[in-house]
Amino acid sequence: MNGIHDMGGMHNFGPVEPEENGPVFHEDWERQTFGLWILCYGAMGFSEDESRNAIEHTPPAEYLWTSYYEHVLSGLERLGVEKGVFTEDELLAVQRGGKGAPGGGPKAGRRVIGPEEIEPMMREGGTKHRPEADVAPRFKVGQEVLTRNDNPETHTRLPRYARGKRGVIESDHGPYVFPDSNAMLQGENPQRLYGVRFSAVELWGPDASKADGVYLDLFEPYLEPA
Amino acid sequence: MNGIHDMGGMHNFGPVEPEENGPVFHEDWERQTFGLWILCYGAMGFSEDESRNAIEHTPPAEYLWTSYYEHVLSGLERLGVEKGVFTEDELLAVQRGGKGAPGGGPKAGRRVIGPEEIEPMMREGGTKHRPEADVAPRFKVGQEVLTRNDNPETHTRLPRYARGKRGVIESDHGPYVFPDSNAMLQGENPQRLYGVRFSAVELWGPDASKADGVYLDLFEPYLEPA
Amino acid sequence: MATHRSPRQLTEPEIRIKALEELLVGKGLIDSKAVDAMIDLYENKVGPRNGAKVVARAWSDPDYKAWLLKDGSAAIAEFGFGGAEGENMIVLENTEKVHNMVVCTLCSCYPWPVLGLPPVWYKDAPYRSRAVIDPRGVLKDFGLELDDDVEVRVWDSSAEVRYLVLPRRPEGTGGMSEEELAELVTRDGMIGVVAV
Amino acid sequence: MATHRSPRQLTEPEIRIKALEELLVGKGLIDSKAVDAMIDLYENKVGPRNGAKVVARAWSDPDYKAWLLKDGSAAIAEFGFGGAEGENMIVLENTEKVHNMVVCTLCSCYPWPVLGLPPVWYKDAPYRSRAVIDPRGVLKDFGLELDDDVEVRVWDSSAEVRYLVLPRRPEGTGGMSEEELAELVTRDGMIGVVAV
Repeated sequence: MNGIHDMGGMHNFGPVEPEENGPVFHEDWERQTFGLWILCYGAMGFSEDESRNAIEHTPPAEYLWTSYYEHVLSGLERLGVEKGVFTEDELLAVQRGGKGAPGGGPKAGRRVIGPEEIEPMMREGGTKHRPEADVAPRFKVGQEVLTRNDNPETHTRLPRYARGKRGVIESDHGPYVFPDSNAMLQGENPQRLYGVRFSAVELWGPDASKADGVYLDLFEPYLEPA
Repeated sequence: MNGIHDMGGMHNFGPVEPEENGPVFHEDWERQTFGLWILCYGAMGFSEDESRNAIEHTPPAEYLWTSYYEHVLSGLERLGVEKGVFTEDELLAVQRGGKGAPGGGPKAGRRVIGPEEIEPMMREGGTKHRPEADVAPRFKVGQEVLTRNDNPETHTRLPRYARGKRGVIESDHGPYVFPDSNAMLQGENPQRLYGVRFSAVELWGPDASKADGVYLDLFEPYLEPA
Repeated sequence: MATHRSPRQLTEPEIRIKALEELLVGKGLIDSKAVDAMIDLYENKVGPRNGAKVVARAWSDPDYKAWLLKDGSAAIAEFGFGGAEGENMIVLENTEKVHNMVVCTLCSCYPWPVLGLPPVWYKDAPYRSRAVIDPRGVLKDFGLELDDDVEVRVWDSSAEVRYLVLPRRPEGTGGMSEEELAELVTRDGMIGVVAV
Repeated sequence: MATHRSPRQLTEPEIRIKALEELLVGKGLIDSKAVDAMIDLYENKVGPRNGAKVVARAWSDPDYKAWLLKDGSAAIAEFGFGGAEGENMIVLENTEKVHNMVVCTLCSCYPWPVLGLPPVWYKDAPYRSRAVIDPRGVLKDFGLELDDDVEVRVWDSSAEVRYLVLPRRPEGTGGMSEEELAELVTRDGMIGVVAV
């Protein structure tokens, strides 16, 4: 999706405001949103790709007007409804001080994660590397490639600024879960992931610094031989 | 400027909401904003290119959150300060019910346009065509061209979606005032303006309709031979 | 810290425009009556009825149509229409095989002398973002479905040329006068988002 | 009509998160104590002090540094750091001639096990939009000016690999212990927006 989240290369957002020793959370609701969010992966039953996709669907004006954890809230509300965990009316009712219906959603029978499980669960993580997947590389390190100029309305991890651009394969990370499929519930569909270097001049034109480059990790379906 | 105004090709803004017989203005303040805006060209002394540039500098979140005539308001407030017609403090004071200082700005001595002048003035208009400018065309109708992939932080009329793309010259409109220069107060610097056709496939990839095309009027400095 | 990300509070536009006008009038730069005259011109005098007359003439008079397609500005000036935001006009003919539609993705350029001021949707993000990447989807929003073999031409009016679409003349209008035909012509038809 | 363009009124986030948690707890899907444990883990236990230890070791031990640059995930796991959002780590060495900085333009991917959760600016539009098109301008915002002949490498972490920058060891730290060195290492240095 060519959404507002895909903001690499845009101007006029103002200067970066460094904050060297800020707290991890600035508001209590941010703290709560973070904690609940991560647990919702299991409780609602969605993947990271689905989570990103939901967050990206925050309406563009709202995306720019609100802060990061509000995007997360927006994503969680969207996923809860999509996954059948609750209805929008139910959520609104609870916001207004009412009660939600008991049960609901495909994960209602799932075992609830307890506090003592958190640290081991997060230290374990869940890699999306799929070294066992049988996908031979189409490209090799040092090869020139051209990124495709696709413009899917669905989730993708090829930013607009890097489409239709010439780069060089710098590394082959092996097979990884393909977000474009996984976010759409079309399976993991592992694809080879490559580190690709683009010169700043290729991305931004002749006025860019000759010395500089941008590196992106790109899935094989994003690439063509140059 | 790769600003939020450059929104061609973005997704997720929702459906178009047709309004077949809506009024020209929906609110009184819109009406007033339109009328004042057009008179400000003369009263503050700015060009259409400067006006567009000022409107584009509306902060991105505000640009999406507010409506068209609020962008215009934002542009007028910015230009009034930039042109030295009033100060920001003065404007804020008047918004709070105070009074502005008399006079001010480079155009203070200018003749004020009266109501009877409006219709002839607007019927006259002001073309930016400069047929007398001595700029020989670099390209000819039927020729393939490649748009440049420049990313200026300043005003330009080459949208991002049409950069680094291959098109065909369909028409030569002759020399026109070059907005990239004029908006920056660097003079009219007339440049040849061409109508250029791009296939939808070239712009949006192989999934686009094979039959369709997008036409843009592009200034010669935006183009290179293909 | 909590608020550093919050957007700046915007003053109501009613207050902003009132202050701006008061300030400029106070400085002797603006005559309020001229503001009213400007509004009146574009609210009550200049509008899509102008374009409709041009289209009806083109439907009725083959010579005029040929002239209109060859030199839009001159043929339109025949009616006394011209000037601001329409100094350099090109007219695009819709046919059985070609459908034209006009957008301005960067702002909202629009041919004022023949269509007046643009409708809200023309200035808004949904139309400006989608018209170039999904013109057939936008046309569906307006209720128009085109066959795959019709060529859609989207005109992104990115410079100072302004475009008017000459819609196809509806079937069964053979006996109509120019005035009657003009009644059939809609603003949206001349932007190219509907058929007439 | 007047309001059809107005943005939808957003409920306060305090109310939204409270309702969401209440709803999910009520449905028996979430244990509130687990939410607290999750917050505690990333607010108090996992943070940039982890990454600082890794960097200090690399500064002190050439063999460890070689391993870290060759197999980031394994060398970092030596400290017991790993897991969510850091399963697949690559460490980027800053040198006299190469400066690395990390961004995620599409969301805000960040190596949690070594740096904790990202700072506000890392998730915000100014950094995400400018880091790839104007990295030197962004570095100036952070107070770092690089010579023209230093190669700036911007890593847009667009997939599941996470990046940690190994800053240059400051001058005059020859006699320092690993623990003392770790004190010098900043979060921003490991994102690559400042020198250490």
